[in-house]
Amino acid sequence: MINLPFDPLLVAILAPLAVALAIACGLPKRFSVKLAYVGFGLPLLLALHVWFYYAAVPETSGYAFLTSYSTGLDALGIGLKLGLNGISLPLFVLAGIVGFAAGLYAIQSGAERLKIYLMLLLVMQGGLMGVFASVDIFFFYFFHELALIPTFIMVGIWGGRDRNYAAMKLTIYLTAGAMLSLVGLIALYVKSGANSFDLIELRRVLAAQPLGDTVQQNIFGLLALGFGILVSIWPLHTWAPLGYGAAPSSAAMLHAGVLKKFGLYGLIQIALPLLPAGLVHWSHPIAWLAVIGNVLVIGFVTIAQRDLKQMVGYSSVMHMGYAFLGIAAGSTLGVGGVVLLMVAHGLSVALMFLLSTSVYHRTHTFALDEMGGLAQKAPVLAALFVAATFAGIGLPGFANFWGELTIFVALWKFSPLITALAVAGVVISAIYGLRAAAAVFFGPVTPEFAKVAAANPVTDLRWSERLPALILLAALMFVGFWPKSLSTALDATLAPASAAQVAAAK
Amino acid sequence: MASILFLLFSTLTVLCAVGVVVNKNAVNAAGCLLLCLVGVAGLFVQLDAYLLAFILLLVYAGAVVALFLFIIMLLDVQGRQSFGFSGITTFAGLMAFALLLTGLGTIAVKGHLDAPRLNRLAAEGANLKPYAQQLFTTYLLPVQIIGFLLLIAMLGVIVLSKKHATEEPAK
Amino acid sequence: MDITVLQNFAANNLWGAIMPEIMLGVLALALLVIELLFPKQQHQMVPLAALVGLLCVLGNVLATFHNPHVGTETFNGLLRHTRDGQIMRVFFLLAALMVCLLARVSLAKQTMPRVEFYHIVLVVTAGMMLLAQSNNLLLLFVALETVTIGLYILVSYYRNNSLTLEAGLKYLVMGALSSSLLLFGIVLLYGVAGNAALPGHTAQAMHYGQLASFLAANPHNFLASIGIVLVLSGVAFKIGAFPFQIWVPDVYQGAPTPVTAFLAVSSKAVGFAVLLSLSLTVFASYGWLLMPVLTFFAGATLLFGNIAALTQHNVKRLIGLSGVSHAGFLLLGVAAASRAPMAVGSIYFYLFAYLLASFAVFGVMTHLAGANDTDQELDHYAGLAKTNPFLALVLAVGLGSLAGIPPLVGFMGKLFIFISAFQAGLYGLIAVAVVGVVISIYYYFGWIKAAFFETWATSPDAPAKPARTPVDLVTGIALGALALSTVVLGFYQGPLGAWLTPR
Amino acid sequence: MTPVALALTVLLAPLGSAAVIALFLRRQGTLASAVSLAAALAVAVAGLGLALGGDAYRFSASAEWLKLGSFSLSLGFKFDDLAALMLSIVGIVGVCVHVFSLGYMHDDEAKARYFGGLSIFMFSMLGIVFADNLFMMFIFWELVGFSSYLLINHWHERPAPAAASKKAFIANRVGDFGFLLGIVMCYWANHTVNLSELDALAAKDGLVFSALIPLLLFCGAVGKSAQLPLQVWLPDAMEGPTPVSALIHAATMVAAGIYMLCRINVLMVPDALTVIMWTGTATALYAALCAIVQSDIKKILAYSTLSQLGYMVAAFGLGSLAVAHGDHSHMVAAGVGAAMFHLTTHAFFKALMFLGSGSVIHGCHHEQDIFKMGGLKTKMPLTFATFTLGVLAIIGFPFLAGFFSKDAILYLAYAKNTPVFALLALTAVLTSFYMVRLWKITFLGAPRSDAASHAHEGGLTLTLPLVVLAILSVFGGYTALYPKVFSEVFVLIPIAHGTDHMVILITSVAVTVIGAAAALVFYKSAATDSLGAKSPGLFGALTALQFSFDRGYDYYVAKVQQRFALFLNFLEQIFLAGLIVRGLAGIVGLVGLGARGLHVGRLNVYLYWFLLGLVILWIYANEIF
Amino acid sequence: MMTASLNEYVIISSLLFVIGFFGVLLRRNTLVVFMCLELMLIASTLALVAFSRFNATMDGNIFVFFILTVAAAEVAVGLAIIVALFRKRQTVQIDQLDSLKN
Repeated sequence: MINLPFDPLLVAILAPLAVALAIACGLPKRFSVKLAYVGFGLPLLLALHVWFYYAAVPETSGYAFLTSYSTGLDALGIGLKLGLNGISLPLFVLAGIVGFAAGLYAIQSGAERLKIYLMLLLVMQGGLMGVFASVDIFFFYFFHELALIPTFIMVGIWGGRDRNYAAMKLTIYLTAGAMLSLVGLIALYVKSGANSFDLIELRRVLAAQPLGDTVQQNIFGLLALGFGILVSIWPLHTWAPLGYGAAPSSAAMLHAGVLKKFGLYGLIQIALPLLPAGLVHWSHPIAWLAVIGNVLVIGFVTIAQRDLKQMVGYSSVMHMGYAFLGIAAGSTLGVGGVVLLMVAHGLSVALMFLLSTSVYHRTHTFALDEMGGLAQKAPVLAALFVAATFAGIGLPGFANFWGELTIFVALWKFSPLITALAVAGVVISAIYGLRAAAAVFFGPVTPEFAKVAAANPVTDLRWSERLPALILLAALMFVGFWPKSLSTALDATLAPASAAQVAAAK
Repeated sequence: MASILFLLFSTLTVLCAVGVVVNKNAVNAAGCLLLCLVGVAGLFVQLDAYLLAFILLLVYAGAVVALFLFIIMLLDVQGRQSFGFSGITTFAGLMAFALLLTGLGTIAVKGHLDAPRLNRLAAEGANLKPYAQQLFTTYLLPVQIIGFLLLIAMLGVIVLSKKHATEEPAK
Repeated sequence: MDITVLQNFAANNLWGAIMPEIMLGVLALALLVIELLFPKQQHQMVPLAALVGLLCVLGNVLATFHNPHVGTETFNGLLRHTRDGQIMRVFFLLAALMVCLLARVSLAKQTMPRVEFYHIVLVVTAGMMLLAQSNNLLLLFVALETVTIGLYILVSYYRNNSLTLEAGLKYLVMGALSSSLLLFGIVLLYGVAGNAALPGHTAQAMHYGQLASFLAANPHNFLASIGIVLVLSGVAFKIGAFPFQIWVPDVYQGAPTPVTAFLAVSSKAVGFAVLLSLSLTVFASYGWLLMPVLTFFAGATLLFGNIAALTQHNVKRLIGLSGVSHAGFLLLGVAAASRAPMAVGSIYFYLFAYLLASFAVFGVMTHLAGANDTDQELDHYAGLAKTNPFLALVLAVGLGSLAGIPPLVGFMGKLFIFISAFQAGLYGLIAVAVVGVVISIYYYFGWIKAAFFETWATSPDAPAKPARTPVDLVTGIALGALALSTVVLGFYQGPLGAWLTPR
Repeated sequence: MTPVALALTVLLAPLGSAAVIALFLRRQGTLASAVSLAAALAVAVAGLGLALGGDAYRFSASAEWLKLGSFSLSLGFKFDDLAALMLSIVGIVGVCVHVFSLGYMHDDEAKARYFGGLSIFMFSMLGIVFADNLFMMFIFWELVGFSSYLLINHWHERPAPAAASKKAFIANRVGDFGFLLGIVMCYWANHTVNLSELDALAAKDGLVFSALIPLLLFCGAVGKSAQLPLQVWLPDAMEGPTPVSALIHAATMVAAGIYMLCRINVLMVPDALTVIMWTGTATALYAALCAIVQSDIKKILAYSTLSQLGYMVAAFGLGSLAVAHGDHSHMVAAGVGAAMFHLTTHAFFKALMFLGSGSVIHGCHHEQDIFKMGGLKTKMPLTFATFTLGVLAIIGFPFLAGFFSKDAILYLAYAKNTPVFALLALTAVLTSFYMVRLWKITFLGAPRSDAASHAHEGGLTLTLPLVVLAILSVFGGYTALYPKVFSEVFVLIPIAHGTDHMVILITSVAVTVIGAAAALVFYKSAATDSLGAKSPGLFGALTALQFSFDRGYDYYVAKVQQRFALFLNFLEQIFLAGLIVRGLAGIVGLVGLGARGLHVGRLNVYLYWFLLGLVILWIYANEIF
Repeated sequence: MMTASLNEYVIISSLLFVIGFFGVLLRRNTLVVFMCLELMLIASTLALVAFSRFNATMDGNIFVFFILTVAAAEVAVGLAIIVALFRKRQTVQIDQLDSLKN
């Protein structure tokens, strides 16, 4: 059924928000939980629907499922315009999948004040769907913030150790990043002369009359800095491990998995096509920062971590370095690789956070030194964890591989030296990933863990934990085995734009 | 002649104003203010604003300064405390003095205005009629507003001063 | 004097044009009558009468929003009715409505007389409405003084509290000083504009239009520029622009909470209404002076307000200092207004957003205040989310909107100001504003943290908190409406969006 | 079935088996083993069908798998004789190992996981065999690494396998670092990494040559085929189940490096070949030296594998040979032929020996120390017989498989590079020395432990594969016996003629005899190492040599890498997150306190602020700035 | 007849204004501070009358009316506050009224 009787994108955004509203209005807990399944499930179904039919539906100005709604600011060029192109489609699907997994995990988590927890998570989910479905830059930003706020609150209320400091730091860093990128977007709005936040309109105006090089460089710099903070580019990353270390698992899954991709997505969808001269100017600083800072320095810092969740947090920072490298490379291949990596990393880091929490429930600690031999008691958990680890270190068969591979290939043309350094990071991630897996699961049972296990009998993964993990893993492997499921649309969107840029450069 | 009067009244005004500022005793300061007002009224007369001079004396000297004196007496403030300036306040005072004088100087030097001689202009303010006409035609609205202003001021003074039946007994 | 002159003036004094103000005046007087006529037990009628009356006036203004007076001058040029004026009327009426509502809650904890409070609030509101439509420096002064003197009284209203009286005295002395400055500025302007030796001199030197054309003819007159900066300093006191903001925390802390709200919202807004009309019309030709001054005001105010609020624990002082930073934001809009067509609309939008959010916060503060109105600490908010989730939610929405977090309306306000500032090319100020926003997150977040994150379980050694007032139905509805509109307007502006379109 | 369908069957059968086991048969070990075995049989049958089918079954086909811009990545088959040979080896050895595993792992708790791992390995290995481009090869390259990790780590509750698996994967990753860079570089240099297209480019001299490309690609082989300096993982990998060692760490996966080199032969340049040659030679010699001092039966075989892999790499590195053909001579990729030939025979006899050792270990109740064995000749006669054939094959006993393939390599070395020839000959001496040592100590003499005295022959599943492999070890050296379908490869094998032939023959026999005789004489069937007893200095030196790399790496990991990581972590936590971020926040906080402190509460101070404001405004009005 | 020029009035008025301001800054007695504020207002009225006279318009003179009224109201309210405060604190020295701070 290609044509639904409603706008799938709008419903995917509104469904979770509506459920959140219903819960906020005092729905009893029993119904709240049931309705929450709908709130998380519907976006996933709709995301799969649009994914399936993406190629079949007619496109308008490069977007499928394009619709627009007025919110009263038409005269200012602001309106809720929804649509998907090859770049946003994978991320929209990603948001649906990770959201569903995080939601399932949260529903079964038995967190204190579950209703509020679910409500916040649903708001986040609605925002996430909105971020990637928005064609209007304003709403793109708006939905990001909508999704961001529950993160702060969830860290603040349900967070682990250091939650106060973490929540505060997270908030300030991310606000700073968001403000900077907002200023960059406004600069685009004003300087382009389009006086519109509609991306299609901006593209049209800027294609006819590109901005001057200096202006492009300045705006790109602003956007790169702002988005860079949001994506945790070194050295502005310190919020990430701290925040993820403290965040409750579902929030960490959604934030690290999906919301963090906002910055990269913004760079790809907005900055690259509209500000090509800016990229040329900034690509080398960005690439060096990413490869030395994110990949190598943070890679080694990750090796030094003795805390599982910190390690996952740092590894996520490290992987963002590859994404920046792909953006710096700038070609269709590099940028497409970044999108693939974003999807892959989103799935795998969400899986990793989920499993880390499951590990914690069994070991009652995150300290790697106090764990060991868990695989004997929880083989399924071990298998999934090892799979997630290998996904994270870029094993073929998992989606991450395609992202990293394409980025490396693209990067060589940009700079072989940087490529060599970046590929060295692959070794680093194997070192810390396998070390952690071995420390948690393999070898004999440590005395500390034996004590914990004696006090709390260790069971293998329950189905409530297993199902979301399997969904994420299945998605990882689906894309891993069949990258074309995403890359075809991506290529169709990116290649013409890239060709146009090349033509313009000549 | 007129310039002598101007000199006289302006000197009186300025000296008494200085007196207000430097007098340690509040009663004396109020006295200085009174004299200062007389000087200003004299200047008003020089400017042919007889009505305003009269009202100034009536309202200010008759009401405001009296009120001040009344309150000073009521509160029985020991106005004889020394200024007791410490180093920093003296410095700040001197700085302020210098800055204010600079400001005054610039106004005197750069703010020069060419104006015709007084005697070549009709002294409109000398008569009562234009005041009445203006107040009751052009400026009727402000007059109404002033009425409300006085009303709320009155209410305010009552609220702030009157002891209420509901109020708890004073400690 | 022949009668036709009087008739002409009478024809010009179109009292119908200021119907809402007159209604307010009458309402204020009626309150006094009610107090005289009815026995003491029924004095709770007074606030109700004030509220209903205000609603009627509001209805009247809204019903006659596009009346024929809009766009014309009345009272011989003393007033000029514009669409902006109408907007500000609505604004002040809404604010007065909320102040009266909060006063009901707050006065219940005091042993003060009631009726005078409402009376003064109504008169002051009328004064503000006139001030926003003022077209003459004389009327400006008179209306401003009405407002100011009313506020002196209101600030020191809880006279049982020596801190409140201290605040009143401080406000009075500084207010009087700033009035003097403003007045001297007006006098200087009047003096030069009427000077026959200068080109373009005018007989009606206090009239905005005439003064504007005189200033346009003399773009570098020294005395005029001194007059302008003195007038600006007087206005800067009202809006709390650096360095005339120093009174803000002390007075806000000392004043009764509803009055603090009144100061924070209405008094500040009236300052901006005046500043806008002056800077865009009268002083427009003195851009060489205005732009640097406004830029300085905006930048310094933004930074100082945010930085000083950073470590503040008393919520009244905190909201005061945060209000200073909001003034800085609005000043940024004013600075942009001469070059960016949408800035004026942005400022009004921001003011409304600020009104909604501020009153939401002040509403919560009023309910949390004890009998000692000046003692409101952040610690008192601990566990609010548990004991009173409704107030906590309203507080969170209000603070979030003040902080400028989407999807709340405060964000939209900030966005529009940013866009305007960008259009005007005020890049340096935008940078300052961004820094300010980031700093502000810290203290707003700290407040929300106090209410939500800390001490869900009440610890026995926590310091005693003043008893919280339960929320009654009317106030509850009002606060709920504030929070709801703060949220909804954040993403759906609907017809209100048209306000922002360049005109 | 069409060739493509057949090839797909071969490739996907083990994948399907692995998926079925992972999803449904985690607890049904027996069923899982049956499924896995069925898949292996399918691979063998279909694979041999393909391989023996001749020219009709030589094809290439590909499907686009990813396209972004001008970059396109395909999964495809390039099935030529080389691939057919490799496929046959994998198929045959795979089946043997599967069958052997049925018996060997019969009582294992996690049998399903084990057989699932074997299936994944088969899938990955076949992917490498079929791959028609380097990216695809890289993909399966990584996957074999992963399956190797899984299988080494089979007994994960013991610390040693956990550590060994990690080490193996990371060492491979280091090699893959270069491999991937090489592929990427090749892609941008030639705009294709398709093997057939590279061949075509080479045919019309369109190839861009650079020593860096083959060297980087060779890094992959260094990792996977455990060449110096990345050889450290292979001995440790013996912590895995013995059949795994036979299949992965002897016959197939480690040989993939050689196979890959042969696939990219067209990219080679002389400089690169020189490096490859010396690397192989050094590895061969080093491993042989290390093998002498081992006491663990599997470790000896592991070092022997290393040494033989070094042989193959050296053979490849020796490169092409000018062959007189009538009155003109032309270049023949003799290195490829020699390496592949040795790869083939080695696969058979080394798998045989590993499985034999598995049989021994199984018989001796998981005792692996040869000095605690002895006397197994009588206890396990079939194992003894087959193992003996294997030993004879590897030491180059005339007319057994190893004899021919080793001769080919020695001849090539003799023809191309005398020092290498000398070193390889020395290695051959050492090989026959340590193999005979192993053979004698294990099987001859009297049992030296309870385990050995109670040793017994395993069931049919354990012995049948031994017999099959023994037969192949005997006859695997006769190229004439092979079907013609592999002729593309076998035609490349260098064959000595005339005097050269005699020199090689004599050398070959001499080295075998010298080594074997020395070992027979030197070692007694005793519980202690004769070398250690008689010449502790030499023994110590060789042991130190064995551990030198491990020590170096351990030092690097513990003292350099970890300290560097801790240092960076210190900077991160204390300097960046602490001093800078918190410090900045602290400074802002202090400024905030200062600004707050400005509200002193005294009216007369506040009034000065108004003066300040006026001064500022006055400055603006006077246009002072 | 010699008469004073406009500038002289302006200067006298400014001087008065400055003296008043200086007094406000300097004095600690609230009542005297108030008197100084009155001085400033009077300075404005003086300038206003002078301008009105020299500009030959009535607006300035009219304005004086309003200023005087406002000043009276301001004084009344101010003194009421001072009296109320004195009852609570027994002082009118502004440097002792610093309970609201920080």
